[in-house]
Amino acid sequence: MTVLEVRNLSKRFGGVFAVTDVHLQVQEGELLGLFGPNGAGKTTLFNLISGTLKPDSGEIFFFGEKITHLPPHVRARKGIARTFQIVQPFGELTVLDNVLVPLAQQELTRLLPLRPYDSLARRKQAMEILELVGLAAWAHERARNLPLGLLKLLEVARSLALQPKLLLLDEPLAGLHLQESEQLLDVLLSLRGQVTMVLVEHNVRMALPVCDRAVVMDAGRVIAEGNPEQVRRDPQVIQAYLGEREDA
Amino acid sequence: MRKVLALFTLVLALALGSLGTAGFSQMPPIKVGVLAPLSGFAAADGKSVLTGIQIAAEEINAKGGILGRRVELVTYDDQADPKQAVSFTRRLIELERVAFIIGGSYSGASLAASPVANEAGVLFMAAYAVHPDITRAKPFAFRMGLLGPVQGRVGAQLVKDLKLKRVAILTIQNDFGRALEAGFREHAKKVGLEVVFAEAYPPGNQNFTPLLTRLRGVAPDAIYASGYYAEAANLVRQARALGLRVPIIGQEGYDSPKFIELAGPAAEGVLLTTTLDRDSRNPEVQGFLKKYRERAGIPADMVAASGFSALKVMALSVEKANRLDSEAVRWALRSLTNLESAVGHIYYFTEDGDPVKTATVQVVRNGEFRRFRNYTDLSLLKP
Amino acid sequence: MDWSTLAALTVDGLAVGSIYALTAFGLTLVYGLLRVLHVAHAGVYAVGAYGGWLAYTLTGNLGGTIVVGTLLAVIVGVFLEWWFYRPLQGKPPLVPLIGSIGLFVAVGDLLRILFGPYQQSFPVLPPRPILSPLTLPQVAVVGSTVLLFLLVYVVTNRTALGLSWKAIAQDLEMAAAVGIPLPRYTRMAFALASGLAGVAGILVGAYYNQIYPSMGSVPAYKALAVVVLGGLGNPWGTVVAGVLLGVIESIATAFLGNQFPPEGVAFLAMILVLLFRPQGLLASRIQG
Amino acid sequence: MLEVEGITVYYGRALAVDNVSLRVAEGAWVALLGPNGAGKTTLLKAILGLVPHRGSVRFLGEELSSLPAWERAQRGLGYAPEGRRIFPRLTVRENLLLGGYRLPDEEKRKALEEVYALFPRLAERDQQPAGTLSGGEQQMLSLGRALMCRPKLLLLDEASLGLMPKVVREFFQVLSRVHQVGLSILMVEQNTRLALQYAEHAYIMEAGRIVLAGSSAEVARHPRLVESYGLRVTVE
Amino acid sequence: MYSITVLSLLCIYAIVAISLNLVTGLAGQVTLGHAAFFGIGAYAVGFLTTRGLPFFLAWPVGVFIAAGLGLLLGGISLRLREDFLAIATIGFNFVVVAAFLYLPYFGGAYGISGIPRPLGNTWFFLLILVSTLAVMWLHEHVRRSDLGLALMSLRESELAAETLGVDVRRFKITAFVLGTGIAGLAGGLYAGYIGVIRPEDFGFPLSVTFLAMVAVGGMGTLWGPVAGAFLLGGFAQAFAFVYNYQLVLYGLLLALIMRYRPQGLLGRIL
Repeated sequence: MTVLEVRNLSKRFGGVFAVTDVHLQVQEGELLGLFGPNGAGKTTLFNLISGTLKPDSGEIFFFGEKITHLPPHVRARKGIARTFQIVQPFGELTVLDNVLVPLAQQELTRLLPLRPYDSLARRKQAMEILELVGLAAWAHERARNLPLGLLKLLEVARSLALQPKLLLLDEPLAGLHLQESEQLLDVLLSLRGQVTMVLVEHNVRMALPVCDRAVVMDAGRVIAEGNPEQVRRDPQVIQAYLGEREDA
Repeated sequence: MRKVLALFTLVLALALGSLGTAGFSQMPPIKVGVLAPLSGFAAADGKSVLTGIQIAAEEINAKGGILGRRVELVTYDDQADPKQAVSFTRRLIELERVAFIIGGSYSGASLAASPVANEAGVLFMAAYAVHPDITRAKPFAFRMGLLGPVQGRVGAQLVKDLKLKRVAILTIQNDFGRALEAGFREHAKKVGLEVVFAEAYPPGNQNFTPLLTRLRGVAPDAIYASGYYAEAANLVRQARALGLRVPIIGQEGYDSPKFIELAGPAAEGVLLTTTLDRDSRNPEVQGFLKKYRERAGIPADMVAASGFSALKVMALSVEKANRLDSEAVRWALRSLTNLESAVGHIYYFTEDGDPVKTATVQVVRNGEFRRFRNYTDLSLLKP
Repeated sequence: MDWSTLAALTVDGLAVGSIYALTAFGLTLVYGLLRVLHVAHAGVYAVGAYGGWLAYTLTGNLGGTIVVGTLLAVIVGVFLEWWFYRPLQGKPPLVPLIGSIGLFVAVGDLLRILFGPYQQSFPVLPPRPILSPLTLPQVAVVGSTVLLFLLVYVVTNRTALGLSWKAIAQDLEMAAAVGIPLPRYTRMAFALASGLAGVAGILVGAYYNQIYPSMGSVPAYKALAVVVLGGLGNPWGTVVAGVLLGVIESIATAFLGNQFPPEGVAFLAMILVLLFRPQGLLASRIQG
Repeated sequence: MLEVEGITVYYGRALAVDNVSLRVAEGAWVALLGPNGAGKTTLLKAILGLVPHRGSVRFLGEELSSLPAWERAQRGLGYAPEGRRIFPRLTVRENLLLGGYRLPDEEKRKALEEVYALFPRLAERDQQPAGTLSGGEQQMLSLGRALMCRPKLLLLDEASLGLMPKVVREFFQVLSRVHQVGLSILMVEQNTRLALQYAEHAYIMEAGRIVLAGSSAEVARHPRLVESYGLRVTVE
Repeated sequence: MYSITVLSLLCIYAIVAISLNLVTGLAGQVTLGHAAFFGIGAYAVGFLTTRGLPFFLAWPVGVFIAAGLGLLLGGISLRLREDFLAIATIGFNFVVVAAFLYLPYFGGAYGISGIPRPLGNTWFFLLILVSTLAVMWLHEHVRRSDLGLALMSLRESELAAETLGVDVRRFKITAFVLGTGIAGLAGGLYAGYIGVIRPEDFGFPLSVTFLAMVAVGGMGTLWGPVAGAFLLGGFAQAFAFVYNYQLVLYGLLLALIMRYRPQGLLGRIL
């Protein structure tokens, strides 16, 4: 079943195309890697899918439903969760409360959601998620006091709390040390099969092998698509990463 | 920072908690509460009124005080703010146990203070605030100044007596201006004046040229313009600069030597209805004018004279009642008749506590306020 | 209404607008560089007026009046930058804003304590007609404003200092990376802003022949409106907005009077501008 | 000429650059390579004093680490940042003049002529607001601005990003010309091939640390280079 | 009675400061026009009670109108951020005060005087006290509820909040409606307390005072705004003995606290 389908999607910033005529399909249960050098348009694509940006043209379907013009919070409630390349923690809130925000979404549709946000059941649910990503020990720390590696885990934990059908991960490994990266990857792998994921990552070496399928973008376009090993040896991909050769 | 907070709380607690106990000598002084806007936008009038009251207190003490006791002023700065006025009134009554209160502030603050004093049965004398409600239906609240509407009527009568007909009104957009305008219009109708132009301007306004330019277009015989001396100075300066030569009639808001200083030559010939008659032969007035100049270094204004008179009248009433009991003093005050004060001849106080008193029209001549004429017609002056 | 009346009103509006422009220019300059709303600027304006008045009453010298007033304003302004605004860089904008309002209150009240609460006359510019409908104060105010802004124009558009200010306003980090010493230059911006405010204070005092401790109150918020109308942080937009506001106020008051609440209408206009043209009414045509 | 010792940068609690040391010899061209998020940009900013950091930055024998950014720039560090960061509402000329901020007027005029000689396109757009230039022109302006102060060392961050291949090549050629005149260069570059072709030395950064250093030829041959991007060297 | 008088006012201030904290402290929307809503509540009570309506009927009307206009300002806030929002709210304050002054029936420059006090002094004080406690309780209840969590999340990061299913627009408006409604409630009490209201009593300077209370006390907490309200509201009473220097000290206090303790006396944020 197709979870997400993107058709002819384009977005310009002041005349410069950030995303050009992109087609993309994500199948249920898969872990799709989205790669490409700096400035390829991956984050822009994510912003378009999660709704924080509006496309200039093209369409987005989620489980066959057209969501191109829905606001971000509605998409989130439909099951599209995302993390951010530059982490966006609720800094003054505790780690636990960070996770409780998405858990409250059911209540938040009421006119005045005045029930306590940290009901026992919900705390339990949140703690389970924190256990899952390995943040349980930090539950009562203010988010701004966490190191980057843990904040990235927190982003994942928060997204999971939405019980998403599609999880968009924007460079979760960027800026992390090897050990932190491995920890995070382990978490993501443990979710495999339960959640459909799209992973944008610069760290091709670590991320590519774990993907079911990979898409490579360069300069706003999709330039390659296939299984990891194909992509990894694709000369066009290597060229995109290392830059053009003088003699080319 | 927490220490600062703690210290502050302590200060506040002391102020709130320590109910002042006064009895320490055989003849304790009589405490008189004074509320005046000593800081903020009305600070100039606050300073004047306080100086006036201080002169009155010195004068009284020099003559042996009230009932043989010294007068001691307890002054609080209400910043012309009703909120502060309410708290300070209570404080004067309860903590300071003052015998009575002189309200030296504007209408807003006085309106908030007078019900509090009235409720507590403490006499409250508004020195110059014009709002009718300050005294209305409050047996313990009195006023020294002319009511706004009365003064407005006097203004209209003056226009009539100058044999002018077409008059333009410029009103300051606050209770003071509105009260004057109401009185003026009422009496103007009665005596057959024609109001050919009416506009309001916000307090603190400095540029009158646009309004005056249009006013000039209707060619009135006179301009009745309310306001305080700071606005008034600009108003007459700009009117004269625009070539408007018709009489300008102001009121007690103009009554300050500062008006003449600020307006300069343009002040010449401006008429104003007020209560401080500089040419009065009454020693009370002349004595005050002299003392004020000595003390403050500048000539007195109506506000200072009102404060001065307010305390003098209160002192007189206490002496007459021969005790400090508010009820008794109130009746003594009500029974005062034909009293010479620094701000006019007071015929009597009405049931509401407002004075029925003479109004004077002053004119600026050679850089000084001079008497133009006095109004003593009771039908005009009764509230 | 005839043409000569309209001309008279325009001249009057130009004089008032000039003063708005002089005061608001500094506010917008400071906002552009430090992103703070410098409400205490109106206090600096009052300090300038008092400095000038003091010099005038002591010496009776017109030149000295302007020099002393301006200098005093500059000293106060630069002190505030050094002591208050610079250390608070990077804090939420609310923090310097609240503190700035506190400073404004304190400065005004300090003037009252030092010089008394009364209006003081400042008879430097007697309202003599020069050439109908022009009067001496109008000519003096508009003239000195034009002169000052010519000077400011030269500084901002012909000197490295002005260029550096623009660079700092557009990209603080890059400005530092090309070697512009930020603290020194923002301090100089404060000096210029405060100097202009000081002159504005003196001109207002002379124009209306009165100065008083709370004279900054009206400019304090009016300048905010001017700054927004001109496009927050856009100096020349602010100048145009200030002058325009003066002229419109003058003509509108003459024709419509105060039947409508003038401030209410002005601020309603400001909200609409913010909602639909947050870059300011004039932002597209006038480059900062 | 530039010796960086033990630079460590934290963003809040996040460690972005971890105890990095590198050196740029007089007249050298050094490339700083590695995947995104490795901390290259942060390292450049630390050298310039644009982010608070620990460790020492010695330039021409002088310790800069306690100086604010503008004073470091005045010591002769030219900087063309990532994303160009030209002043968009200023004209081309004004942008360049700001670059030559610390020079006396005479020198400044000369430097301007030199930059215009180097980039004739910029000379044509002298009075145009910089925001209206094309991407390639903006990059030239950014470089030109950095050259205006007659720097002894040029710090370049992702200069070829988002440019068309032809423009990228032109850009490197211009760079090589100014390098030959005696300018030292430290560049962060994603176009690894070109960078290694032009630079003499290279450092590879990963996750805030230097993982490989050497001459460009060595680095280019080293499998770690391609691997650092997670790719595999293909046999061609 | 003096203590009760002062405490009544301080409690009313505390209610306003807490209500402002809901908007600015919890939801992060800086507003400098809060006095307008305080004034709306006061004018509703003043207008209706002087025409014979009992206080306890007029009071909720004021709350309702204030909240309704809060809805409008909330709508405006969706389009504006930071400094622009703050300036727009200043404008809003001026517009409302102008409306008090110019609309007929509101007494114009006279304002409304002789507003009856609904209860005896002591009972009225108790009403104020109970209201204060109720609003404090409400503040804490909101802070600990889903609503509070949503408000804090949008304060911390609008971007993250909306991608986690928080309808940022709706909750911004909710914050404004709640905050302005409570300000209206305080205004109603104030009208009964003071007995006389005039347009200029609810001007921009009062808005500044309210925001200063929240900032000086410490944003986002309960006790911060309360402490700020007591400190700034009680300042004139506590320093009455140096009346000539009271105002300059007040101004300096604001500046010094912001300069040397920008997070406020009891605040932790920043």
